[in-house]
Amino acid sequence: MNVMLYSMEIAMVLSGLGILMLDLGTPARGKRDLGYLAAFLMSLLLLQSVFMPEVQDGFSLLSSGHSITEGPGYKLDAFARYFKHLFLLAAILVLLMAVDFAGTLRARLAEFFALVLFALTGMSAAASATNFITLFVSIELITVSFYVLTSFQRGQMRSLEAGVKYLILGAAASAVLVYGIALVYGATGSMEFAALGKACPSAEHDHLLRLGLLLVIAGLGFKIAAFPFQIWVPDVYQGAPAPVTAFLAVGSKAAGFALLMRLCHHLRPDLRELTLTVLAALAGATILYGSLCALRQRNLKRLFGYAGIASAGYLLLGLLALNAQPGASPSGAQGCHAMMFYLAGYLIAVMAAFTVLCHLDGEDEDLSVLAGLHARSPLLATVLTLSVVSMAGLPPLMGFLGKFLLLQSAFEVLSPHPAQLWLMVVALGGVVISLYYYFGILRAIYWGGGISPGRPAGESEAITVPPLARLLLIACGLILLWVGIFPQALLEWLGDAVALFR
Amino acid sequence: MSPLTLIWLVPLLMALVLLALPARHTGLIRRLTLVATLLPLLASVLVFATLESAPAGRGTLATAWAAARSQSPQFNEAAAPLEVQYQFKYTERTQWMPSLGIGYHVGVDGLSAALLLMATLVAFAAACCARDVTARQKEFHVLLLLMAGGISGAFVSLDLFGMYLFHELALVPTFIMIGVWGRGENRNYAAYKVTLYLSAGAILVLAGLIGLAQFCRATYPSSELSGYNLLELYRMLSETHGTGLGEGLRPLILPALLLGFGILVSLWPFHTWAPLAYASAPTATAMMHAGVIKKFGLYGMIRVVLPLQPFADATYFWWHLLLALGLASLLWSGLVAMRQKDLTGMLGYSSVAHMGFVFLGIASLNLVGLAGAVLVMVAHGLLAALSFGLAGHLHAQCRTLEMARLGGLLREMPFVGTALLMALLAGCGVPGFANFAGEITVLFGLWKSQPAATVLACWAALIISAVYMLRAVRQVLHGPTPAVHQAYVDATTWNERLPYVLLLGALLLLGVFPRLITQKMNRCYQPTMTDKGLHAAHPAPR
Amino acid sequence: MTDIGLPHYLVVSAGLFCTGLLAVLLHRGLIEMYMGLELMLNGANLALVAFSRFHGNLDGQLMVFFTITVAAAEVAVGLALIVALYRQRQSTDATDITSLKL
Amino acid sequence: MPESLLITLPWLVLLAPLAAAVAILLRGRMSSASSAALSIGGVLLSFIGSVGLWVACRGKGVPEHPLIWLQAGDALAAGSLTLSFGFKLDDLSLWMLLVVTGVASLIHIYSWGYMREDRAIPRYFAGLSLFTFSMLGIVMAGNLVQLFIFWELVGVSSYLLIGHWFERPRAADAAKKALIINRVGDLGFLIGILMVWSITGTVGLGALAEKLAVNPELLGTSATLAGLLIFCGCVGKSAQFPLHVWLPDAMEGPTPVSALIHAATMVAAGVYLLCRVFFLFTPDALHVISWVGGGTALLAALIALQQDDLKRVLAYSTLSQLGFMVMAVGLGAPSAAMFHLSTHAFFKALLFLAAGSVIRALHHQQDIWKMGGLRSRMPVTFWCFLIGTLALGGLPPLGGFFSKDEILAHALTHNRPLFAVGVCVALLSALYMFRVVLVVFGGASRDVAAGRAKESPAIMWVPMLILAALSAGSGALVAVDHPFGVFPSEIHPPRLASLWAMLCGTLALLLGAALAWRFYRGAAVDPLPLQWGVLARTMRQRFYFDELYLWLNRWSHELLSHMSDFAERWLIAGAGVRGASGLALFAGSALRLLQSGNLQTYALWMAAGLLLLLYLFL
Repeated sequence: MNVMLYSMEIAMVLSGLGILMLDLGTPARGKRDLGYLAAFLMSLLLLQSVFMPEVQDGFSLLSSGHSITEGPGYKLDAFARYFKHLFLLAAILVLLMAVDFAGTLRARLAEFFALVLFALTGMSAAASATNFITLFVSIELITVSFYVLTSFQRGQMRSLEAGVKYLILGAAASAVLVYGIALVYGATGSMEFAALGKACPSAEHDHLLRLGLLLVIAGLGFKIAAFPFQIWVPDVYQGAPAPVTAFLAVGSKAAGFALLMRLCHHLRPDLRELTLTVLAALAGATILYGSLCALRQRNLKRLFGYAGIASAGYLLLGLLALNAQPGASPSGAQGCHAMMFYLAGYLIAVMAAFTVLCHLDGEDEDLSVLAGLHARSPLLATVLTLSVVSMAGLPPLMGFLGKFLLLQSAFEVLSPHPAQLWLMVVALGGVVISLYYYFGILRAIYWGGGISPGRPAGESEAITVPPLARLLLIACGLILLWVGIFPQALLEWLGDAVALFR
Repeated sequence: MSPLTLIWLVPLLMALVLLALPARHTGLIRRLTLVATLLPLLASVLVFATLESAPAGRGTLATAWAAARSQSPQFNEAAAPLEVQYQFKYTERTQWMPSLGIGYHVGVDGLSAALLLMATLVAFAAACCARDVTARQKEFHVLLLLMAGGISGAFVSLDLFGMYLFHELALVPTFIMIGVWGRGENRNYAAYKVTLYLSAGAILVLAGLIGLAQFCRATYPSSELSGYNLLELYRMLSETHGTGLGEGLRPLILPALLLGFGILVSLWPFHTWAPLAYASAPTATAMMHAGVIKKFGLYGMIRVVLPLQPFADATYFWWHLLLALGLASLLWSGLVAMRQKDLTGMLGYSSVAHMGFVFLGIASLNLVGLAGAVLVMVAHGLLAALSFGLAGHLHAQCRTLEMARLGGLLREMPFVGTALLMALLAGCGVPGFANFAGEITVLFGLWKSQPAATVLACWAALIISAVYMLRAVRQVLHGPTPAVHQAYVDATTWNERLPYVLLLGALLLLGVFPRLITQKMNRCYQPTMTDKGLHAAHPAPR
Repeated sequence: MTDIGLPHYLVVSAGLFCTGLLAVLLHRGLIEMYMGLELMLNGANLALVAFSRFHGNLDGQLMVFFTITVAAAEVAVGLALIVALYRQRQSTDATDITSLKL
Repeated sequence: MPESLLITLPWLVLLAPLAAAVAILLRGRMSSASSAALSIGGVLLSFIGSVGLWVACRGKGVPEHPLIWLQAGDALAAGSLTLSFGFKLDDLSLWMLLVVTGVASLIHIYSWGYMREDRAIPRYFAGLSLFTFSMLGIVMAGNLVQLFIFWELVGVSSYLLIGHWFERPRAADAAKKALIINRVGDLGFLIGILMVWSITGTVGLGALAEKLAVNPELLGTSATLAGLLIFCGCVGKSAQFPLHVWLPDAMEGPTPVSALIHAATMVAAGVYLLCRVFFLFTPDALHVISWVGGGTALLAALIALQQDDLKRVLAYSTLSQLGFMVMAVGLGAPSAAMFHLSTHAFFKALLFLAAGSVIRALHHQQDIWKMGGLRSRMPVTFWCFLIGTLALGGLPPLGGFFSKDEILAHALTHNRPLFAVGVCVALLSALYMFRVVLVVFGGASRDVAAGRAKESPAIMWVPMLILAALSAGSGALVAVDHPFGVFPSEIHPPRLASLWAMLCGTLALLLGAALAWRFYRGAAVDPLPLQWGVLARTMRQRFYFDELYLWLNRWSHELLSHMSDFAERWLIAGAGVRGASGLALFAGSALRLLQSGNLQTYALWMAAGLLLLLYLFL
């Protein structure tokens, strides 16, 4: 049994616990440094994993020299490794954002950082899950840590309310998930995803399996905020503190999609037919719901919530490609390839946007908070513009390539059966509708709030951005622009990450 | 490094340089912008001039200079076979996204060289006319350079993905420019309307391109052909005669592309954004948009949709539809222009009407009509830029463009008045200007296949355009000067007059020597557009 | 009397699951909703144990261990949250906490 | 004349005025004297060149060297279009060159005197030169498209000249009206060209003539239609019956402009076009043309009788004489038409210049009933005006007699009713011309300004004397055989017919003069309205054509534009765009209401979603 296989998760948990221990010793002033420490540890882990991958599978204690990447319910392949790096990057950005955001969190900073690390552990475990037990455990680890994180600002009613809502609905979803797992286990007799590939002995087994599968998809649907289960997103995004919302929007959604990808990969051809129709319906409805609701939205966080729902819809399009052809197929790989690229772009854009939000003083994040931002702080304005335009999917930024790849794989799947034309129309329409609210943000920055260009911006004071955050923002902006124009490096890296599906 | 890369790269790099400059050096910023638009202009003039003698295939400024002197077309051994077959010059090809099969591939033939020259000239004129922007010049000039670089790149790129990407660069700048520096009270509505219309058109085009690429990969599963390269698309179409374009969603590729490009160019039912946008945009943006960015849709139609014609749709249904819509935009916008009270509103609708001519030229499906369409595109680009530039100057002086409240400006401002008079006369097709040459060629081209439509087009070209243009001249330039008015300042200094003189000169030069363009146009080989092929496919009525 | 087979257990677990679900939907109090949630989880556990017995391998029971521990964690965190809410709002009624909307 | 000179001379003749116009425009603030000198120099250069060409090439014609102007479609295929720029100089165009440049030079010199105190002389002379360039372009055009190009340029330059005093609303409106109505005519002309091109494949005049000579039935059924469409161009430019309303309003421009454009050259271009493409017309096309010409002549003569404005009388008289020429072409006698065109150019220019000197002397007073008794005060102008009137009326030794009677002879042999119309027009012409002579120059001066009128300076009456001599001597042309080139199927009328025509013509002149003497000798006010009542009033109101066209326009063009503007604002922009975006925004706000904030409803929505999912996909 190769212990090193789980070294990344172990490292994350140990550093979380370490932070908690250190918290006893550090004086009140030093609490922020814990955040920097946590971020530093995670970046160490990230660098190690990127540049020295053989540490994980190289010197396995008992095995005969060749690297074992398999464990019970756990698999560390290029696909999992890519997602782990995504989650590590997200966690680092959230930790640094939380340090600057510490002013509003006030008490118990160490617990905040520790919980972020625990949630990170859950996500990286989810990336490697190959059986339902690991799936359930990782999902629950993420959810429970987010219960606490969303309600972290005890003093404010909003945070508590968000926490409670997320708690009740999250618990209901996980109950549905467990029941689904039970039925699938009942039908296939084994917890492994691979078991889904075998044929069912009898008809009612098959019927049970279908019901179980639908319930599992429903449970995961809650995580990725797909249409019927996205009702919690706006309130929780608005109530939770900004770093948590960002982490929730990116981390838990990516974990949900990683699990769905692995799950769909193992499905039997007739099950694939079922999931194809289900996911097509979900995708169309999610895009429509997310785009339409955001049109009239004035609150920034809720706006990003609805935008997140819409992007979940687009990601589901990628998932369709996986289910179109039986077994491993080039178009399936292309679908996942597009999803993973889109997730990377989405992560950086959301993190940049929320970092900017943290630095905007303004209790209720209404659009008018952004008024005159171009004058008050050109850096924040430019980075927010870049992230919004990338989310809108306009060239030459990363988001455009993500959406382009998704549309390409969706078209690959849909062109043989013209009946699915409505989905293409909805997807294209969604992009156009989304421009309305994304450009509403641009309008708020550059000429919103009745600030005519002539009026000197001196009245509303300039925002000073701390040096580390400034560096972070510039880095995010540059990544969005650079990868948008020269994506070849990332595309190749994704190429072998998707080898599993080809 | 082919001169074409230089043409679109210089403005974008200068935009980055300007970003670094502090905002208070407005003079320096304006001069740098002028330089950043002048260099591409000179390069595109050189490219246009030496187009015949330059060797097909890879070419740099040095080979262009040598070709210019030697006057004899040399053979360039490094040229790729496809580039030689389709006579693309000054090409350059590098890897960009090999795993997606998308490469950076630029090249120019008669059609794109003419449009490129017009684009860079209008960009330079727009940079000169950006003088009337007083607030936040730095951001304005950065966005203007972004637009100029983007559209030049779109005209030279032979890779459909690159062409799309370059064109989309202009979307966000347009929104911000109309919103921040726009005119009139409903500029917010105008900004949103323009952006949503253009992105809807662009997304349709993207869907069409993806479909096309997917069709290419389906017919050539083995080769690493990506389907986004234009030349490979031509080769594939001529080899397989588009057999696979029938099943699945593929019959929708042609209409999607046609509709998408149509929306980008304000085809009739989707044209309401154009007049509103040009009326409320600042001068430079209106010049760039009405003059150049609008022509991308037409360029795309000629480059991508026209070669699909004989295969994708044997019944010519879509082309008859395009003809009908083109005729509708010609007549409808002309008639609506007669009722406009605002000068820029009238100019906006007249530019929609002129686009009607180009649609007719394209829908006539023969080389004569196509040559006319290109001529009208180039001529209208110069004319729209000139008239919106002058309208901008008038707006700066009289604070209003309500035609009823203006009058007798020919006496107040002799230079600007004469220039506007010549622009409006060129608009209604007076010979000597390039518009007439283009319109008459389109009419000749169209008569063969659709005599009835041509009669209506003649009526629109001669009568309707004369009525609204002369009505504008009568109200704005002629007649007694209005009672209440302060002294209007005419464009006296040279750098104020330069853009107008340049544009007028180009209009007159192309009006007297349209051969400069048509000669290069005929040389540019349209894969399926040989007259024999077309006439066989499209029998003349008699 | 026929011996108790797998379907019987499934019916009971489905019954438990549905009653839990109805409890969550109908009750306004947060605590009652929370009880409903636990009921749904235990319904699922019952199904898992039944299938594990029926299939003869222990995976199902292994899963039950994890579900129980997770449910425990959830309860701990949930109740702490509801207590904090009560201290803030003096009521655990779902209809009071509607400040985040639209 | 050496070969190379033969090639460059036509270019010199054509481009000299253009060079003058461009020089004046580019120079910006140029002094009036230098701009006048440039312009007059340019037109004189053209005149000398034309004389040289006429002398060298009469009978032989000049070899054609067309330059390719525009070439679309691959050259060899049938559908391709090759438009070239070349000159067709045969006897017809050479003679027309002489007439145009001659009259234009005299008028340029006269304008220098007439426009002395105007504020915008450079702009005036630039316009004049531009007009001369375009007119020469029409005369020398080698193919139909080139002819159409200069046809439009002539229209535009007349627009600029009529609207010279653009501050005056009436002048600006008149200019706009003139150009738009011209373009209505040009529409027909363009469609005609397109039709001819699509059938024969070429627009070159020479090539067309050969093709039709080889196969007369080439144009087949649409030959008449093509001919009539091209005739529309002439109707528009020469202000024939349906499109004649713009010429009288064009009198708003300066008088030399009226003289040059609306008497001698521009309006004659239409007749020249008919002669140039005479081989295209089929017999029944010619029949229509003759009746349109006759109708216009009669109508204009009637209207001229009751006009009080001196220049308007002359304008309607021009209309009537043009009708005469078009009738001549219609009767199959283009050389008679050209003969009358030449003589008419001289004496009508003379009449306009004389009218100009009268108007300038009376400080821009144009109403003839405010003049009178100018015979003694302005003797030279009086005698010139009298010679012009007699030439127009057709007094035997003068030019008008020969040209008009040749037309009447043709009318007699071919179309008796038209002969009657012709004689009646001759009578009416004499009547309204002598009415003007008697009212303006005879009797006592009816106004203080007329009392103090002085003779115009030499620079004005010298060109008038030259024109008087020309119009008197132009009759000699009858002696020259085929001065205007040979035309197919043109037969000379028998001796008896021409004698009989001469007799009737002279009789009509004498009768008209007598009637005028009886009505207008010493008359203080116009007696005709009292005697002829309603007929006089309708003639004074120009048969209400202006009102008719206004009504017609309002119910066609304006109605269409109102409808499309309404539909644009409400249907496309309103219902289409705002509707769609409104729907999306409404759907957005409706869906947002789902987020009621209540936890229970959320749980309910989730459960409902789950059940829906299961129901749909199980």
